[in-house]
Amino acid sequence: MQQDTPATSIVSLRDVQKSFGSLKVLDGVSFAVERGEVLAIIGRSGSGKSTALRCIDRFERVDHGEIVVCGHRVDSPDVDLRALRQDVGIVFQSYNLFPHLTIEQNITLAPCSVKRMALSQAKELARKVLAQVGLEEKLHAYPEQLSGGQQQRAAIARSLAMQPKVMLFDEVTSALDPELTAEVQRVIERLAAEGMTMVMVTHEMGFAKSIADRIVFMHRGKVHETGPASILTSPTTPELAQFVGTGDLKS
Amino acid sequence: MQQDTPATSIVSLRDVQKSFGSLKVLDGVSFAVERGEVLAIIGRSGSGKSTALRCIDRFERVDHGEIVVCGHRVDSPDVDLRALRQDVGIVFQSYNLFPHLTIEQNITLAPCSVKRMALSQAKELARKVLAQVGLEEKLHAYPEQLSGGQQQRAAIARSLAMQPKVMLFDEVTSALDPELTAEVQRVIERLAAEGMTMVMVTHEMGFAKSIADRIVFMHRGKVHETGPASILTSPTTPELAQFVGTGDLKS
Amino acid sequence: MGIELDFPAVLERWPNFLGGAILTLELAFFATVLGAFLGTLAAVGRRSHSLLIARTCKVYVEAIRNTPLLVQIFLVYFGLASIGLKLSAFTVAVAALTINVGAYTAEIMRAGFDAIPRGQLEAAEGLALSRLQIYWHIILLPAVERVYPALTSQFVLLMLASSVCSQISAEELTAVANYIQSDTYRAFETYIIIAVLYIFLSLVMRAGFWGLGFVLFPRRRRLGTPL
Amino acid sequence: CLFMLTVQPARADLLDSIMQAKKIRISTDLAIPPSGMMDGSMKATGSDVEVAQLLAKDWGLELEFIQTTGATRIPNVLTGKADIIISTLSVTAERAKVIDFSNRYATLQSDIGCLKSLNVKDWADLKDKTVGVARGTTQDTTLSNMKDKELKIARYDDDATEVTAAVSGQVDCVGTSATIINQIGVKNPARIFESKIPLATFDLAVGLKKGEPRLMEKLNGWIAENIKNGKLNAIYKKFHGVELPADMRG
Amino acid sequence: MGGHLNFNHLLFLGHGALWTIGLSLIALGGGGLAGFVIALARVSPLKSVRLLSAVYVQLIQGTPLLVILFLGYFGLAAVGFQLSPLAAAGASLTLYVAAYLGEIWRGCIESVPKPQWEAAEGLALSRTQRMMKVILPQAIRIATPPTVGFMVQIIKNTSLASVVGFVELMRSGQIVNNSLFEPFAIYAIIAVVYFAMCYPISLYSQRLERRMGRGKFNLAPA
Ligand SMILES: Nc1ncnc2c1ncn2[C@@H]1O[C@H](COP(=O)(O)OP(=O)(O)OP(=O)(O)O)[C@@H](O)[C@H]1O
Ligand SMILES: Nc1ncnc2c1ncn2[C@@H]1O[C@H](COP(=O)(O)OP(=O)(O)OP(=O)(O)O)[C@@H](O)[C@H]1O
Ligand SMILES: [Mg+2]
Ligand SMILES: [Mg+2]
Repeated sequence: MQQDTPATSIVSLRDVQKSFGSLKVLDGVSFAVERGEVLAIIGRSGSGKSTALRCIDRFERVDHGEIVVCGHRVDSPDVDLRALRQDVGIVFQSYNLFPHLTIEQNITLAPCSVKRMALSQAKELARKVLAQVGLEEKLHAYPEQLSGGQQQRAAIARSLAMQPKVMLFDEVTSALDPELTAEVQRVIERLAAEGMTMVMVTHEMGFAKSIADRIVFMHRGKVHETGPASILTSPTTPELAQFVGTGDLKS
Repeated sequence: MQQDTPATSIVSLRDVQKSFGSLKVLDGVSFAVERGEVLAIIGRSGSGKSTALRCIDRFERVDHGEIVVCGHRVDSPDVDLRALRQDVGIVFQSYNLFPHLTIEQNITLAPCSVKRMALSQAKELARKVLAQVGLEEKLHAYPEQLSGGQQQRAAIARSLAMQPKVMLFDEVTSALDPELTAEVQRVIERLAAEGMTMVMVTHEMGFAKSIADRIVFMHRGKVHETGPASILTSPTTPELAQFVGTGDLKS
Repeated sequence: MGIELDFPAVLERWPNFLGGAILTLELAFFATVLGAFLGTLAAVGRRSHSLLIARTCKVYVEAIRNTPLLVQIFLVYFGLASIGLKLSAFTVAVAALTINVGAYTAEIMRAGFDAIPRGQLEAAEGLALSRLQIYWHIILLPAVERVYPALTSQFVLLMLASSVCSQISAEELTAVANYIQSDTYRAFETYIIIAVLYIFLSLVMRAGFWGLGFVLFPRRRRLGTPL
Repeated sequence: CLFMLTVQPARADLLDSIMQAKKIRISTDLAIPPSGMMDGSMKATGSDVEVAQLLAKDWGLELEFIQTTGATRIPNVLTGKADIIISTLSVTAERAKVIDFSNRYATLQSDIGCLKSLNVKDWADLKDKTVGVARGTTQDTTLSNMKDKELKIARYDDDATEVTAAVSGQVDCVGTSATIINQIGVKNPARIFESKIPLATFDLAVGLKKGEPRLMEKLNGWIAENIKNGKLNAIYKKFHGVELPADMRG
Repeated sequence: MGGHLNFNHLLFLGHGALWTIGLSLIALGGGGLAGFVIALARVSPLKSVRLLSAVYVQLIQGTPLLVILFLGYFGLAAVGFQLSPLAAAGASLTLYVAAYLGEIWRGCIESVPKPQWEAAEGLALSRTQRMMKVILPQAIRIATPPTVGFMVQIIKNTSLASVVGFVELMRSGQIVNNSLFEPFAIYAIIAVVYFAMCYPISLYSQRLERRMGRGKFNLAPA
């Protein structure tokens, strides 16, 4: 277990604890993400990966510990939530596009409402971010008219439109079949290449290996092992060894 | 593309066509299943696998072509539906146990109502089929008290209780996590070993490979390639190659 | 000699029937618009973080839903007069109907709100939208679309129920019918005619709501699928 | 007329069946004081109630009140659910097309009554004032036909609601019987009403289904007799506080 | 005419309340049975039956109960069927309640997930068996909360039976008011009595809904 939270981090967690009722889900989690870094969180189901990610964007309140994101003290009760969320983009497994709005409206909604951007400018932006995820032609489609992979890419575009400083992804490909998964992964790879800071929870070991600068392996609410992507091939703890072993078995 | 529908088949489709509105979902599908054979249908999402399976049990009516199942002319408008369905057992992805009945009641319902079996005899039968799927102890549980894998096994037991001549499975494991998937697969393997005739739609290539006597690869509503399980490792069409190739990428 | 049904003798009063039908529609229209507004507010109020607001809204909804409309109308009409507030029968009728249908709307809208998946709200929060913006952009329209059939039926029922406004001198369809039938003593003819008129009015309202839905839900118009 | 439908249930002479049953069913609205109402112990009382009781006693019949509302008084006798109506029916030519009326057994003096403090002397003073009436009554019809007077009329379902409106202050003028106008002040001493303009005098009669000449004849005989012996006048005076016109006092 | 609110008045109101309860029970009993038939007809495999029942529902739901009661009582008498007020009110309320309950229950039947129908079909159960053994038992669970909720509407709507001569709670209140002229006090009492009858039922239905974990709402003929 390492603890590295230098002052230059864009996201840093220090000794974060969180319980649901009597269940301790996060039990002293610490890690940090540098600007431009891609961090992958892996671990068994129920190990607290999603909870850790949700704490970063304050969808859950922590019981103890310190979280600083782009200068916002997320653990403090009076953090400015809306300012925080302008700096952080989050994408969930279940897309959560707004079904009653077209893709364009999905994307322009937040820039217009939150940043008071002019509609024409927002539409321009929508075109740009959709191009980034390769979906220009779906501007006027409704979410249900898209395949799962397209919906997920649109959801990423929607987050991008707020020009966040850091993006959080929670198993964004696990509802997709292999072909669509590849689509979405290509988009994320491109973002990484463009220098976006990202934290992603993922089950796809191959993807984590190929894209992450650093891996955080969670086990029973703790950061059990952390290091560069190479730890996946040469794990130092038996738990990680078993985990990646299981991962191999699955395929 | 091969067309083999010998007279001894227990299930045979010949040039089956089916459209939903303007969408042609099955475009001249032909294949046959021998007694005791295990056939796996694979193919991309939307290629018509489920529709083909549902046509066999007459949940969909075909537009054109001939389907004969255990001697029933399924394509004819006046096929005896209830007789057909006594010969065919079908299990869906979403278990579909009746939530208001215990597992035992779920199983005895059809034998008692349809075959007029005595209740005591049906209960004996329920015990037997539950043992076959390894769930004896859950006789008096309600479906919601079981895990997904157990529910799926109970659903298989329910079908078995009607002593069908052929069983149809539609992606029965795809709602399950790997551990539960293995459970259900073991049950199906045992059925295969006992000589049950089966048609299964599946996404699990490894499973198809290990259990199927023959593979049908569907592509755009057509049987694109068919042959023994070995075609999965040495496909002859580029589409199948790409399909199993993508599958490999996933792992 | 039995009963003679002489429809022409009653039908010659068609201008009165027409006037009554129009007033009924006007009552229904204003109460629908205002009630939809009030009910939505109450539904939002019931989800408020402030216990006081949430409780108040709940008491309002329960008090109204568990007492008859006629009693409510009397209490408003005579109650207001007792404290010296003299409003026209039409105003009082609209107010009472609004209060009544508002409670039912609140209950329906609450169900609609509850049907919005949590993920939608989290996605909206993640985009830094404010609470009000989330209600307005994310919750309201899908919620309304989901419960639209129930809302439609509720407002049609309101139109039918508006007949009790005759009691406080609003000259709607039932009032006109009562007037005509006591003037002519031809009760059967009159009641049959208003039955037909009410059925017609309810069809008109349903058509109206159908048309409104067409405007409100562009996604459904284009794709034809419910949410 | 082309749209005229006739439905004819088989039936015998009404008078015979009443006498045979030894029971008369009289349709009376018990929510229009002082003609039909409930007293403090919730027993039916009122001028119409006593007239009905007198009739039943004189004819040696058991009396059954058929509870009715203003709207169902007439359908009750048309469909044979009641034998006759004694329920402040005023006679008009229009109504006589549907049911038969006996000779009058009482009259009803109607006035425009207003808040005492209100300065109303003639019709012109009523402009811009709202006059409350019971819907469909002869007062209502009379006022509604005075198109030239530019009246504002508020119609309530019955006299009682109209009085309630006057008592509670929703209206300051009413068009109804003098008796009721005086009652308003009794209910709310802060709002004393008095008769300001005489409206009309209506004849009240017993209503019965058309085509019953024998019953009609017997009713008229009974009415004549009880006018002569002064009983009807006594009942009227008891509840309305005034006497019937001179020729009906016996 | 006159006097003050006394015990007799309250007794009279109580008597009216009893009639309200009695009429409600009749309406629920008759309407429940007929509504069941309507619900089945609405999901019948025969198009003509579906259509006919849909027309019935539309007609009844488009007509005020007052008019139905009037035509049921006097209209039937006019064509030669003499019904007692109780029979007429019972019949009219039954017709009325059946249309609403039938619609509510149809919704419940249809909300049993489609795969359940298919699973039952796949087990070779006949249509009747599917309905009786698989669909209805599940639909009844879904239907209980809205049905209980609808009872509140029935209780309130029986007030219209005064048109056929019933002195139920609302009418008895009017009669008392017409001899006392204290509308505010009397209608407040009436409101409280109705509330006392209805609220426990509302509460119970809400509890049922919560137990079933769904935010159902009941349609209310106001
Ligand atoms: N809102 C909640 N209330 C109660 N328990 C919760 C809640 N959210 C999560 N949990 C529990 O916390 C534990 C960790 O959940 P979490 O979602 O963080 O796991 P995870 O690592 O993301 O797993 P998965 O890979 O299955 O998504 C689980 O046991 C879960 O049941
Ligand atoms: N009832 C229906 N009405 C209209 N279209 C349908 C219907 N059922 C299936 N389809 C369409 O038919 C096509 C084939 O569907 P089918 O379910 O057979 O595919 P599949 O091969 O089973 O795919 P998957 O692997 O996703 O289950 C799809 O495009 C689907 O949208
Ligand atoms: Mg998770
Ligand atoms: Mg499928």
